[in-house]
Amino acid sequence: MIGDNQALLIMKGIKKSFSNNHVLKGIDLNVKAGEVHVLLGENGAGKSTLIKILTGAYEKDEGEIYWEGKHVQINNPVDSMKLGIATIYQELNVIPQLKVYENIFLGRELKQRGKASFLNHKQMREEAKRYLTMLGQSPDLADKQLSELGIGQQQLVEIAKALTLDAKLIIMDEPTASLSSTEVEQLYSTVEGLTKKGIAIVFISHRLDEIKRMGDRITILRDGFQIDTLPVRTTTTDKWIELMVGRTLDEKYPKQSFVLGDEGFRIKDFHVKGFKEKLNFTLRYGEIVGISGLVGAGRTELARAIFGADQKESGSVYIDKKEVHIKSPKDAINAGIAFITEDRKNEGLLLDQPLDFNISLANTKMFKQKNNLINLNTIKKTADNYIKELRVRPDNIELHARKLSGGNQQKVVIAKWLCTQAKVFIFDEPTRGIDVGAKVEVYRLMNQLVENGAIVLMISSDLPEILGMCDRVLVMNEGKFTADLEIQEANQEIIMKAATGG
Amino acid sequence: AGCSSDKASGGGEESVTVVLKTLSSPYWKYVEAGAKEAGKDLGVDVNIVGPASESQVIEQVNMIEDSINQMPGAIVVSPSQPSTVVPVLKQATQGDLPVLLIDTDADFDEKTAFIGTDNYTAGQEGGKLLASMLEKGDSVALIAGALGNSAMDARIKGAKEELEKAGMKIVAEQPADSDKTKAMSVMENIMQKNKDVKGVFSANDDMALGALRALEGKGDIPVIGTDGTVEAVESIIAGKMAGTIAQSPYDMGYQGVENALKTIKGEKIEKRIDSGIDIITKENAQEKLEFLQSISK
Amino acid sequence: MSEVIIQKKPAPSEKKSFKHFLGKFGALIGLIILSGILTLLSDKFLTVNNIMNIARQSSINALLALGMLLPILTAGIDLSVGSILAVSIMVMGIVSVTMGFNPILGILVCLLVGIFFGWLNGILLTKLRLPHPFISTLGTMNIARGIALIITAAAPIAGFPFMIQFLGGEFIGPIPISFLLVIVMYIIFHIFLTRTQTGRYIYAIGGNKEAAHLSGINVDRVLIIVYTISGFMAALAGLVMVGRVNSAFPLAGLSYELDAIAAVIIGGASFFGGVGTVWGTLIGAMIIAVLRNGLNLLNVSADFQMAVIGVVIIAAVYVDVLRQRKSKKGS
Amino acid sequence: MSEVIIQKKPAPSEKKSFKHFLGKFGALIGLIILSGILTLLSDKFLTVNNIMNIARQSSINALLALGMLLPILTAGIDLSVGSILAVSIMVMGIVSVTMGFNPILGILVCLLVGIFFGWLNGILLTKLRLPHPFISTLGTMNIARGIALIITAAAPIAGFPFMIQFLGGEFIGPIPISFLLVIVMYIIFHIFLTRTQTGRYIYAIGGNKEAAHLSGINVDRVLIIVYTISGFMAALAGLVMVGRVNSAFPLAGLSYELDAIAAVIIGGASFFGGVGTVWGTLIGAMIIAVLRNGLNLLNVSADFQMAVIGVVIIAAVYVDVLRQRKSKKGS
Ligand SMILES: Nc1ncnc2c1ncn2[C@@H]1O[C@H](COP(=O)(O)OP(=O)(O)OP(=O)(O)O)[C@@H](O)[C@H]1O
Ligand SMILES: Nc1ncnc2c1ncn2[C@@H]1O[C@H](COP(=O)(O)OP(=O)(O)OP(=O)(O)O)[C@@H](O)[C@H]1O
Ligand SMILES: [Mg+2]
Ligand SMILES: [Mg+2]
Repeated sequence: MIGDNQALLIMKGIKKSFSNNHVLKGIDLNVKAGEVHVLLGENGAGKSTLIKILTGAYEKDEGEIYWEGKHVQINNPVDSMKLGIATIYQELNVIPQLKVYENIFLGRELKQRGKASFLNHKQMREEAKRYLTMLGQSPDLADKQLSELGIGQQQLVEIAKALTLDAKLIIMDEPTASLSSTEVEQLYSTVEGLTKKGIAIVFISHRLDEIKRMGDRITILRDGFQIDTLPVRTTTTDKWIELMVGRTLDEKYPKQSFVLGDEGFRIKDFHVKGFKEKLNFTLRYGEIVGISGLVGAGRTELARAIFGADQKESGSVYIDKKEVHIKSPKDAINAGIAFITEDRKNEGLLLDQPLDFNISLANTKMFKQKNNLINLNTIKKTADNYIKELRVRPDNIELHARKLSGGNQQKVVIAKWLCTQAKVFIFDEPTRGIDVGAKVEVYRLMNQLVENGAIVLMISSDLPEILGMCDRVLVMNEGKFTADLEIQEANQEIIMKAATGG
Repeated sequence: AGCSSDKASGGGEESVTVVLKTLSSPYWKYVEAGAKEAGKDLGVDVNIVGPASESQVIEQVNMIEDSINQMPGAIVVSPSQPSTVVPVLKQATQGDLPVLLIDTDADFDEKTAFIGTDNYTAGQEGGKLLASMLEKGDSVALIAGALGNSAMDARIKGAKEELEKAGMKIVAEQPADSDKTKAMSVMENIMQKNKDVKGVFSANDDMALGALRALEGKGDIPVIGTDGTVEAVESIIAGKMAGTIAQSPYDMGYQGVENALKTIKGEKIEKRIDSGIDIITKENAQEKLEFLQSISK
Repeated sequence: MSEVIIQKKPAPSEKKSFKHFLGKFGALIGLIILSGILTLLSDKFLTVNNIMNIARQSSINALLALGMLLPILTAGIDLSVGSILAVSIMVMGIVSVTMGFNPILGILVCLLVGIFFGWLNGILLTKLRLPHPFISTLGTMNIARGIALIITAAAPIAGFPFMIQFLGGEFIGPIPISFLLVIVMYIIFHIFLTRTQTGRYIYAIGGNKEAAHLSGINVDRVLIIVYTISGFMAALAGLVMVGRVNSAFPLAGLSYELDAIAAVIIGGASFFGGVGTVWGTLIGAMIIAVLRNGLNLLNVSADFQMAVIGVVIIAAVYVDVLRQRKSKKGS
Repeated sequence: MSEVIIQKKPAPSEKKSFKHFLGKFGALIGLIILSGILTLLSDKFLTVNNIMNIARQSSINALLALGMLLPILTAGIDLSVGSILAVSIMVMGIVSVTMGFNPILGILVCLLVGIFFGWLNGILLTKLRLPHPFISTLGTMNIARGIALIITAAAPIAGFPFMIQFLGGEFIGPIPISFLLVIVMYIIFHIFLTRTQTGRYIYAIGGNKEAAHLSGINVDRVLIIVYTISGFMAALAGLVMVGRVNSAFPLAGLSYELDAIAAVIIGGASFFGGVGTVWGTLIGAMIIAVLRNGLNLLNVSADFQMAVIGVVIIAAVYVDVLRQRKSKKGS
């Protein structure tokens, strides 16, 4: 394949290590114009690192890059942009203080004709609206302050940003991790339009169904090596998984059913600021309940209000039929609630603290000795257990969270909340960015939690996951529930219909 | 003599260390010039140190400590906050190191001598001078330094007493942190309220010059400063500032070193030496200026 | 992130745009209240004469604060402005008074010295990769002040030619030229910050440096520009100061950085970068100047002045906090 | 099981742990280099006498910096420490000298005043929701200094009883008690920050306030504790100062906040919070003290001292930057 004169991009023998961690041990990649080239690999396999080398965000140790047949040096992000490479990084790179349209044109602002030094805000706003509409968003979004947006919408802004750059190659590092199916559909058609114009896409995702749908070729990374590059259409997902993790997966959704028990958790006449209706639902022991909906439906807001992160307007929360009064996350945790937040970077992790610090954070008092000092050894041991159980790589609890790959960071957030030994677990997009193998571990953990008498509520934009793991699904649209379905009576269409308000 | 000519450490019998309140203002530069000149005239090593500003009190104590550590023949100190230097100076005299104070006295019995004039007297002279230019019952404004700067506070106190004794009305007393620009603003603001101010006393010349600037074109309002800096004297010659009270900083520096050397040699000296006060007005300004220029080439 | 608002916002109405205005210049209410109180307490406060006084007195800090806004917008700080001011005017004094060169040359040299030290701050921060501008500008603060003292042996320089005194000392009618300069500079900075690419990059870097870098922004270049401008503004403020007091002295501008930073923060900018406007900064500078003026007018005794300044700083900002909280509740 | 073999990390070897050590206290290299140079330049530098001098001279700033570390760890700042120091010792002077009460009562009152003003900072920040501690502590800085001036009509107080002078003035053998106090306090703070719940929460809040809040941390409570401790340390530093100079004066501690902040930052803490250690801070304080002492020993003139201090501050931090860069490259 290499040396193929069709190739837009060739990366040859790329090596990179961080300290003693040899991440890339000689990767070859070639991307043709007009194709969707998928990168697949476990969390920490080095996908994002490879991308960052290509964009000039990281310096490679060894290897060569050819662009349209010419050997190129890429030293910083500007170099790669000049070549025509646009990138959507895994971690959102937005400026919260700027407007949406300013974010979209960041780094390549439009200038006024004639007065070259002044910006043309009007034109940028118009263009931004065009791109947002193309992605199925309301054009009003363009004038919002970015910090007002949820993670999903921020992701869409990033996509719009990449589209404005007149690129020959667009890299998308897990663009769909926080999008729901509607937005993903929009993305599919956008991508289709792009490839028709001969634009190449490098696409990273852990959602196999969407790879199947969109991808042309797939390159699989494992253990720092490029294992294989295959055509997507003629190979099976099982094959990919085998190449990726070195074994076959028995089942992607290890759903276990338990005897349905008593009521364990309930919200009554719960009024969240800005919602049009008061909400009610009940969770029972032995079941996993999912909440589905479009980006911005208000699922996260509901969870935050329950958890005391935002002030609710009115309403009450019951655990085991007893009312609990929650005014702050502290109250919630004391009442036995855990809330796995969707935004790991801003709401979950202390990026500059080691993993054990992060994991013990929500339950520090558990590690107090008799003399009130914290027992650092117990923390280390406990953290080490979780890290092993969730297969965090590298499994070094002294590493700062910043140095982990996105998926591994997500696992650390989960570990932090498991460590609280709570009674009620609210998971908000828990498997965001987690690879197929590790997802199974997370699902098993959920089963285990339910088995051990915990209540599990899972907010997810990943429909197959909802259908695969939940016993019941609530669907939300614009701050109200539009459906409450037993899983047997639910399918993609029904949920989507309810999610869009119909 | 001569046994220790280690330049870097600067210690030794025949050396005198002078620790001033600061070295970054004209007034203290004159003290420094006097001390240096004395060193040259008398053939003695003189090390002159001082913190970056008068408010760095503990820094000055540290400097005294470090100086003592180098074992000079005698130490001459001008304390920023008189009481603060007492413990460390006691330590020095216990080690038989003679201590002389200049400019500002401290309540410290073991000192060999104090050379200077006190600021309170300087303030009184300033007050008298200003009063002599005004009529009984006139309104007067006072521009003070940063509150808590004891030298400035004493000057204001002295001036205020004399002015009140002479029947003047003090209509404003405001701080300007020894900053010329701030003094100008403060004076402007005072004039908003008290258009009838007939005279101004300022605790130093910098502030006096700032106040003067604010009074330009407001009629003939005498401004009296304190210190006798070149800039002030030039202003007096030009007929702008009315006068200033000079505390002979150069003489203090010179006499400080001179007497320190005498002490080292075992001569007996007076415990209190008055370095004198100059009242500078238009009459004697020119000759004063020539002197100042001769010492700060 | 935490203030997620789901409600559809109403069409931009009159009411909204006034709110918007206050949102931008929240400290304005503090300034109005403060001025109101002073008007009641002193009949001299609200006179043309006194207002021109305040305008003139605020100008040095207003210019320094405007320069300071830029580093703060990038989540940095510039401690060296007071020292840069001093070294710039001392050099100018040497050139145009001691050495007697053309005053225009003096002014040019003054501004160039400011630009140089500002640029040095930028270089230290970006090329030496010092961890935070607190370090680099603390270093420069000492170096510049040291040089100001060394080159003149701590002596002041007076007797500047008219041309140099023009900016800081003259008037057009009752209006001080220094205040006109302030207004012009604020307008220029407003346009610079809102309408030019570099201006927007300053906000972007303050908001998320990493994202700015990955978006292809040359972060180092922008930071160097930012500190250079701050140095330039310090020299310009020095020029006004010299015009005002007709002399240059090496301790000029001592600890002025605190007032400048206070003006910027009172004006609503955030230390964490990305948030702040020139108009807020102007209001911050005015609050400080009005306060000082009022204390003098009321002849508040020196010891009480400090305490009152402290209380008013807190109160002025608290008014803004209350307003924001209320407007959040109301929406 | 997956076949991914992540290289087994080597057992913590000598080399690694030394690197680890330097990583934690990077500024140490700067201190060593600086001391080396001074030893070469002055034969008085490396003497027991002089080292004890440095130990004593550094103690006030070391205590203030230790207090300052806490706000900085939470991404805050405390500008009021110098003023709190002043008001605490003036009140102590009034109680134990002017009014002649028992010295123990004087010491208690001194510390309580510090605690009160620190607590006030915390309350202003959290309950009034002022946007940044720069504002609240700038306010308190003025208020506390004003009170220090008012209550004594700006006059200094001297003649403290022995018990009060004990901490700052006495020795055990050649070792100043003030330095022993410093060591004890640093050890206590080390344990506090690394081994207690509140200590860890301080890092968490500085690292990510939102995440800390969502992890059930009562952020306000921790911040109030942080500023209260900083106030307490200011009073304690004041106690040492009074012992050292046997007097209290209302301008004591003027602009000490700058040195304290510099010590913390030179010691490797980050203004953005969450990063910093007590030992780094101690080294930062020592660098400043050694530098000042060395310049005095070398008789560097005051104006040059300023410039040299500026250069050394930058150089000391730059050494650490170089080391970090090298260790990143080399690994
Ligand atoms: N800045 C860094 N410093 C040190 N190690 C790093 C850094 N960035 C990444 N790594 C390490 O490099 C490895 C690969 O990370 P990378 O982010 O490329 O993985 P990934 O394949 O994108 O995983 P994911 O699917 O979780 O996003 C991980 O082991 C990670 O710990
Ligand atoms: N009707 C709406 N119009 C515009 N924006 C909206 C609307 N509803 C919600 N949003 C935006 O969506 C976000 C709130 O959604 P929230 O995060 O609670 O939803 P979610 O269902 O969890 O989706 P996400 O996947 O984005 O987290 C806010 O940023 C809000 O501004
Ligand atoms: Mg990744
Ligand atoms: Mg959500």
